[in-house]
Amino acid sequence: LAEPLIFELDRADTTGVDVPEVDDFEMAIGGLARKTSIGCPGLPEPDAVRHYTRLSRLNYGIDMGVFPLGSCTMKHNPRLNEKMARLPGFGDIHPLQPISTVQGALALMGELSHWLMTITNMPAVALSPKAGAHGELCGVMAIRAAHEARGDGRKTILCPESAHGTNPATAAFCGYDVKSIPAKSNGRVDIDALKAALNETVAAVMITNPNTCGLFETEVKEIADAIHAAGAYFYCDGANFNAIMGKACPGDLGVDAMHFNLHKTFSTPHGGGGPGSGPVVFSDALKDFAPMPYVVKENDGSLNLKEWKADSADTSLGRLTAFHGQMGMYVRALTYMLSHGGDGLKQASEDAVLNANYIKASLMDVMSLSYEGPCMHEALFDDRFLKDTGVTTLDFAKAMIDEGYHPMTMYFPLVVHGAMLIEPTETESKFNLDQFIRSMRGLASTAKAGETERFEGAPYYAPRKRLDETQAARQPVLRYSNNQEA
Amino acid sequence: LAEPLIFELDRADTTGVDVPEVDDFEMAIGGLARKTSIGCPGLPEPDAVRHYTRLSRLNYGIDMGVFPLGSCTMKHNPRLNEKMARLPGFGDIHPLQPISTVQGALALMGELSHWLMTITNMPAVALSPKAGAHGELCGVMAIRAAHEARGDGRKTILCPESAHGTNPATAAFCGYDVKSIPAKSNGRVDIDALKAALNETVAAVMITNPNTCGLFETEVKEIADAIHAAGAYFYCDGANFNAIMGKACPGDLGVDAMHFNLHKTFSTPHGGGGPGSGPVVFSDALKDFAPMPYVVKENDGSLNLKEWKADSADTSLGRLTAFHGQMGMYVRALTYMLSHGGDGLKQASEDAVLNANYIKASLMDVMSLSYEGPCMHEALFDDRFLKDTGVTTLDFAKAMIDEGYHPMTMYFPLVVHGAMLIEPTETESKFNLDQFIRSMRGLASTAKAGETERFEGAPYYAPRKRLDETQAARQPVLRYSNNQEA
Amino acid sequence: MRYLPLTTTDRQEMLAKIGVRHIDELFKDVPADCLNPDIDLPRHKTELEVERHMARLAAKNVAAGSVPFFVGAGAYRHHVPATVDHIIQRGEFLTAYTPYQPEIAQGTLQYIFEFQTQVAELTGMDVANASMYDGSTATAEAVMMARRVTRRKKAVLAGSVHPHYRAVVETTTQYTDDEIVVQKTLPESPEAELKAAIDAIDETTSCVVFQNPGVCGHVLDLTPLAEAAHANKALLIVVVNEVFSLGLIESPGAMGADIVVGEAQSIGNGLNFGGPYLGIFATNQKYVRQMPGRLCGQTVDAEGKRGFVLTLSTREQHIRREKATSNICTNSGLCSLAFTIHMTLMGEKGLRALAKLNHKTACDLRDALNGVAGVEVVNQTFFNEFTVKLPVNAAGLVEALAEKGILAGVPFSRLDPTAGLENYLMLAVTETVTPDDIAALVAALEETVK
Amino acid sequence: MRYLPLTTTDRQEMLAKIGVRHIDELFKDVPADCLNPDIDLPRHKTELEVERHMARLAAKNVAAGSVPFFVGAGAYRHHVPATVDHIIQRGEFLTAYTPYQPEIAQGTLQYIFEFQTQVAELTGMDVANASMYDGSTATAEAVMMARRVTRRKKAVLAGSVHPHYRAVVETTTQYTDDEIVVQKTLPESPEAELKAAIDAIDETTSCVVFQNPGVCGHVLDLTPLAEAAHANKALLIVVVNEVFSLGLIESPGAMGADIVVGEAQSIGNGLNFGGPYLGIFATNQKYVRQMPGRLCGQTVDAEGKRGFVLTLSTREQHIRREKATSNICTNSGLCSLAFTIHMTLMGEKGLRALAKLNHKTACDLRDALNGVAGVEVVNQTFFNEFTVKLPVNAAGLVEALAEKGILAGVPFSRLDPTAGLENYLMLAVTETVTPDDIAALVAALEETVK
Repeated sequence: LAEPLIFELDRADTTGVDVPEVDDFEMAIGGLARKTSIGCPGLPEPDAVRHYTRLSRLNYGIDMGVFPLGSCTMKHNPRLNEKMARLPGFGDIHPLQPISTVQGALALMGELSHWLMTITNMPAVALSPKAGAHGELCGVMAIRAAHEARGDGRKTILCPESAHGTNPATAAFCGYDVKSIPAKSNGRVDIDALKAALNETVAAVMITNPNTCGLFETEVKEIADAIHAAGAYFYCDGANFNAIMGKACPGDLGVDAMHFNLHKTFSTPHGGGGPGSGPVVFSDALKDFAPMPYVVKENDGSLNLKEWKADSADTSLGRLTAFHGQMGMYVRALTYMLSHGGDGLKQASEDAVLNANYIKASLMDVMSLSYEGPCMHEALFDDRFLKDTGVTTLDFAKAMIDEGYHPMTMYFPLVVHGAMLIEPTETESKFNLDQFIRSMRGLASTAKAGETERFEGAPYYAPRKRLDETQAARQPVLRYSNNQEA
Repeated sequence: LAEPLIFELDRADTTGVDVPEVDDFEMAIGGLARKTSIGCPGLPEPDAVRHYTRLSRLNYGIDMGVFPLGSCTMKHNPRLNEKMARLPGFGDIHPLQPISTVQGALALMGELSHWLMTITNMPAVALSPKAGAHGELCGVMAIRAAHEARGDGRKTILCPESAHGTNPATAAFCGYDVKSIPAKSNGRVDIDALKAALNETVAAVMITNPNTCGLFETEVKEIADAIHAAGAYFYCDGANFNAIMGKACPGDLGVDAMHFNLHKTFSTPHGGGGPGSGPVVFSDALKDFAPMPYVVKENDGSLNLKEWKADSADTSLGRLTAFHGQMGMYVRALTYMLSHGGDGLKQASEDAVLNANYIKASLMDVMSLSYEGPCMHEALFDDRFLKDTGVTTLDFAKAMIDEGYHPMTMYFPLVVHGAMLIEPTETESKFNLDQFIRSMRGLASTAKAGETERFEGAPYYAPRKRLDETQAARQPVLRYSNNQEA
Repeated sequence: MRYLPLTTTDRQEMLAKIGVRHIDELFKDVPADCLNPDIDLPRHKTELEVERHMARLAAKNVAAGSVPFFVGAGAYRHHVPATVDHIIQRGEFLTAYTPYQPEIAQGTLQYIFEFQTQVAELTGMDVANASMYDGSTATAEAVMMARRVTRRKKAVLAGSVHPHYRAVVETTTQYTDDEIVVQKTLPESPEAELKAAIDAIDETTSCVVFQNPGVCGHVLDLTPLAEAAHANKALLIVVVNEVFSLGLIESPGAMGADIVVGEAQSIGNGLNFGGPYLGIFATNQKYVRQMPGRLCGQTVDAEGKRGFVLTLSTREQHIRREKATSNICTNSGLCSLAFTIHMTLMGEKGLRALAKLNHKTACDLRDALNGVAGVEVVNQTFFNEFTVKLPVNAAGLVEALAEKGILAGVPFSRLDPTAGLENYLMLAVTETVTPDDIAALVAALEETVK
Repeated sequence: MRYLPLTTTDRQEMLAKIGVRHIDELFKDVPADCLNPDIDLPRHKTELEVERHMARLAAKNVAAGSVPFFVGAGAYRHHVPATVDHIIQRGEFLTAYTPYQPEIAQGTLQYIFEFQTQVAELTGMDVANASMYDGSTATAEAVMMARRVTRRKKAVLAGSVHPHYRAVVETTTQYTDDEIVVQKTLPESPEAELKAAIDAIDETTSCVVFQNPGVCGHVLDLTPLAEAAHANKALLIVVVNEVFSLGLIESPGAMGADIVVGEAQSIGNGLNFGGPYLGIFATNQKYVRQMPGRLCGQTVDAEGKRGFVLTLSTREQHIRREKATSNICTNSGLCSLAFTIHMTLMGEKGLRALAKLNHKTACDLRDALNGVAGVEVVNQTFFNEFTVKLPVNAAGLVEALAEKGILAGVPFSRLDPTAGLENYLMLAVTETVTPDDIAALVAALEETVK
């Protein structure tokens, strides 16, 4: 059964909320009462609950099964986090209440900052960026601010080929030219090419480490030294931080700025596309350029928020968002960190890496591994094993849906052909991994046996068959309107 | 994919909770430490969440669609009820805390009592029965206590043929002989037969009103008069009270005792089989026999619980449950009542009856209606329309599953052949009813057209095909054990 | 009204379809003088107004979690993981009916099957049912089942049984054939309670009912009682109303019980002022067909896939009517789901560790109270609850401590004011009690008990 | 660790399968001197311990619902039905990823499509995107979009725009080609703010940004501003940061807006100390391909059934990389779900009624404050928030009232300490404010403002 749109339920005249009657009174809106209709139907509560419950059942989430989406760290989302975020003392406080009435909130932000700085060995953190890409923006702005404070007008940022699309997009957004650095055959940045490209016009190098091939950049310290020697800054994309918590500190590796994705590494929910949260840690070189607001401790021991520049000498890059960032995510992330502890975070990274290597070891004979050697928390395969089968990476991924799994990341990173990036995360048990491996091996041998039917039409057992994305883009229908046919 | 049992996940050595380490200490358990194993696996939280989330998705609930289960009043369960029941002031109080620390709880019980007494026009209520059948037990015990207090050893209870099975079961439990009263061709109690059966050995008559055929007992007042004239009491099974809230008061109809099902009438969730709650209202004649505990108001205005008999003259029938009954359900039911108000409860009954009659009017030409005339909140059909089609009531019901509905009540009441008792409740919209009617008409015509395949194997689109209940009963497997095959 | 989807227009169209002009024509069977009575109840309220009203009532209660808390006596405040409450609120569980349509109720049925297995394992018995209303009603049902099994009438209720449970058994069986012998609680003499129970068994006895840990907290080896019962062909019914104790103390099954009943609220469920709670009922294979309540069994579907159904319903009232085993119709479905999720999270390993921690905390409390002049701990053995003898009336003391913001336990007189045990107080702890809580209690006692 | 399923045995077996003996062999690419650093962080805690820790922090904050509460200025405390929070916590919504696999993400995609339609209808525009981080970042994106559309650089930010939003626009565009002209807030002269904005428009202007209701609460007819902008081929960007106002006041679309952005936290979402919130972004059809952020579109599947997909992703960074429209990657998915559920419950009828009640309550507050000596309400027009001029520093007064347990509003100086508007205070109400709350505020003001 197809679930109708709310607009198709003929409910314009009803509502699912009760409101006390208000007698007429003299309004003070300057005669600007809304005359145009608000074409939004109201569903009585029973119908609304059903509509959204049914919609939810068309979705796949971590709660339903393995979600091995490389580069996205879809780990278990603890319900304790949700419960804590809903404590009235966190969920029901206003960003502009008097500071004296939100001391617990500021203390929480302070604790979260402490954890983030300690686990990276970095001296400063900006909490307010709203998502990973926003964190990148914050980091690159700080870099530009630092150069400008010295009167240095550097104009280029270097990114490896394998970078997330947000990296070049962010660099361009901050007015930089983006130059791409090739990868070596072992999947790492070509350090010679990097050194050759580094000069006094380069403002920064943006590197993801562990990188998007799931590999640790072996020469990261040498890279950092080269960057710094050229007067540039080392921006690290922390999307893959889940592989190295407690195992290695970005601060020890020479990183100047790195964002976290609290929704990847620290278990806050992805929520079907946000809200995320992207705090950024800074080195000493960059910390004076961090954005406002941030928490400061007053002499009397109370906590305060610095919300405005003190004076013209203040080098803060400014304000990135109206209030103080994603408090709801801070609560969840800190809850997660306290639950794990330093010991548990380290164990989590070890288990994430162990799980990925176990998958790699268990599938490398039937799928084509892109790079030799241990991987970090994700294993990268490409489509060579599908050569001449008529099955594409996309087909293979859609067939995974019929096996009860969410597909892995496909066609990313761009440096290998038909990429399949599998990240199990540490919250999968060996039992689950063994089941998953059996399914993947079955699919691989089916493909090689030429049974393409299982792939071409996949998914067969999903709420919808494959959807026509071309039609959607060519003649975009972005909203319901009365005159469209259902 | 079949979901394994938790015992099949090879997880005996893990746990999904963290516990602080306890050093060894001298225990005070008399050397009775448990030596036998506790064969219960512990699942890490991610696996536990998935297991139960997946299991839930094999279920059908009100939140998913129409649930027209006659005699069971499956109405919308508001989430506000759930939220209120979880307020720490209700959910986190102990039944044996000092009375001074639970004044709000006692006040809530007092308010709920007021609503229940007012809407029935009855002078007393016992809240503590744990479910509908427990309420019946309470009511019939009070009746026996009342007779015994007079030294009257009456030994018989009369029930109509159409009664719920719990009615005769309860009567027998209280030591009564049960005598069945036939129904008239219009689906009501045969009052002449009733009068003929009434004599000085009859302790009570148990009647459901509206009855299980979905009909109001037209002659209820005459019946009550006859019962009372014979020195007996009138027990009313209130399972169908949802049809008459605000429309008629049992107290006005001559009822001496009636239980409610808070989980039918007042929207507390059925929860897959409880917990229920079955308060009982009493007439003046029976109120001194009500069970303990109950709320009393002290002279200083504070509330107290009467938990023990004051003296040997105290005629209370005693204590039915360890504590004070289903507080969690009291909160939900009162929340529901306050939300509806007296006006809304009346409207709810009117809409429930309207919805049932609308279904009746819309299906009577294609299905066989058991009784003429308006029905109350449920419409009773029988299987005459399936005669010679080869389709049984059971087949028809299972085919409804494939249409996206929960089947109606089948083979009950026993007074008609192949009964189909449809109760939509007031929380279904006309849109939903029209869809449902279309489906039912489609099924009826398919059956008549001789397309039995759609029925015989039904359900086709459910997590399981029809299950073998005979095998289950013949060789009961009531628990997992290691040596059974999966 | 936010829960009523019909509009005025809908209602008119539907009345027209039905062929009547006014809703009251559908109520024509109601005696005219009784139709549409005047009922004095408030009008409907907005969600916000209802929340305010309920919050005001809730605020008049002292939530257990807001104070040092030592109240037990049949209901225990354990920590329940957030996961449990999340899952039981999923609509597919919360708003489902009793699983009479197994094809679309495998979720409910499978967890019941898992629950039955967990309860059987915990109690050390062969089989368990799908749950009962609560521990007290389960106890009454067990007594009646023993009569059916033994065809004898006399049930002996030991002094160790919770007085409320004894009252429920007496009330429930007052019109049945059962004869109930109630024995005296002896807070300071658990062995004497046991001996009295043994001595009361004779060839007319259907069963002897013993609670372990007893209402005063004592833990006993019930093997001699089982032997005495079995020697007389009577059944031993063991009541457990703190199921966490099964993680530390040998199971009733291993001690020879024939039926184990009890209150399992402790696992997965909150205090809720006494309900809804979770009765458990377990017995051995040979008595299965005499067991009351719902049962879930394994079977296969038409394609041979494993599935689960309610079974042996020929014992139940909706089939047997006046010949039913019991009049019980409902179980505590959602509470049993909460139990099974919490138990699945703990597992044997977690339960054992938590039970040990509970007992350790109780030992700490005992040690602390031993230092308070006038307070005498009477128990040699206990799990997480024990009894103290006071130089004053316990109820008054508890009230005085409540005013200081400490909920200090249950005076025995609250359970039975007629027993003459006014100076006895039962104190319970769980893993939620902190050293600070204990210190606060000790300080308050030292001030109050003079 | 309750979230880590691997056992020691599992780990050993897996290492063996991989062919290494120690986990650190898998970390051999990490420079040896950086591997396994000493990190001084506490060890893992039980769920109970974590709850205690967090509850202690939470208790140090004053929850809005516990006091008379008049704080707004861009975030509003409305009543959210319990249903909303229930549904957004369903695992299928909560734990899903961005719907890049549409076959198993129709739930998310369909609600986004419904959300986009609701936002378009509310704002009176043709189309809306799947949401932005918040109102302030949406405003910055709108300014940059206007540059792309008009190929002009100068953006005029009127005095009515929330100072934090102006700061975010300035920060965000500091390294782009945009030139930002910031105008002065005039709490007592909304018409002058409007005129200043009109006057600033010239042939180099990409857009003029006006907030309505303005930061001080004034409600204006923006038609003249739209005309002035359009006469100069500039775009009018209207900011709405109290979306409930759209239930009472004419839509920006009807007043001629080209882009409407704003903060929609008010519907479905709590205060959360400022985040996560819900940016909305709506425009007209002709600008769709210049719009930032995710978009959901309707299509069909291989069997011709209607379905939904993310579309026009060629604008986005994961395809376009350095040529992307914006670096924005995420939206506020779950917040938009909360919005769409709450909006679906209200519908036009409910929203209009609630908006009217909000305004009525604000009128009641104005009337009450008009009786307080020294307090001067400066607004002629407002929705549910207005500004008062005080004889004293507003920040000090708010602090004094906070000590009395009343959260009295936002001093303008909190938003912009440099504006010289220290004596102005903005007060907001919603349907949650009661007459008792207003009376408490008035009494406290009468005591404090002398």
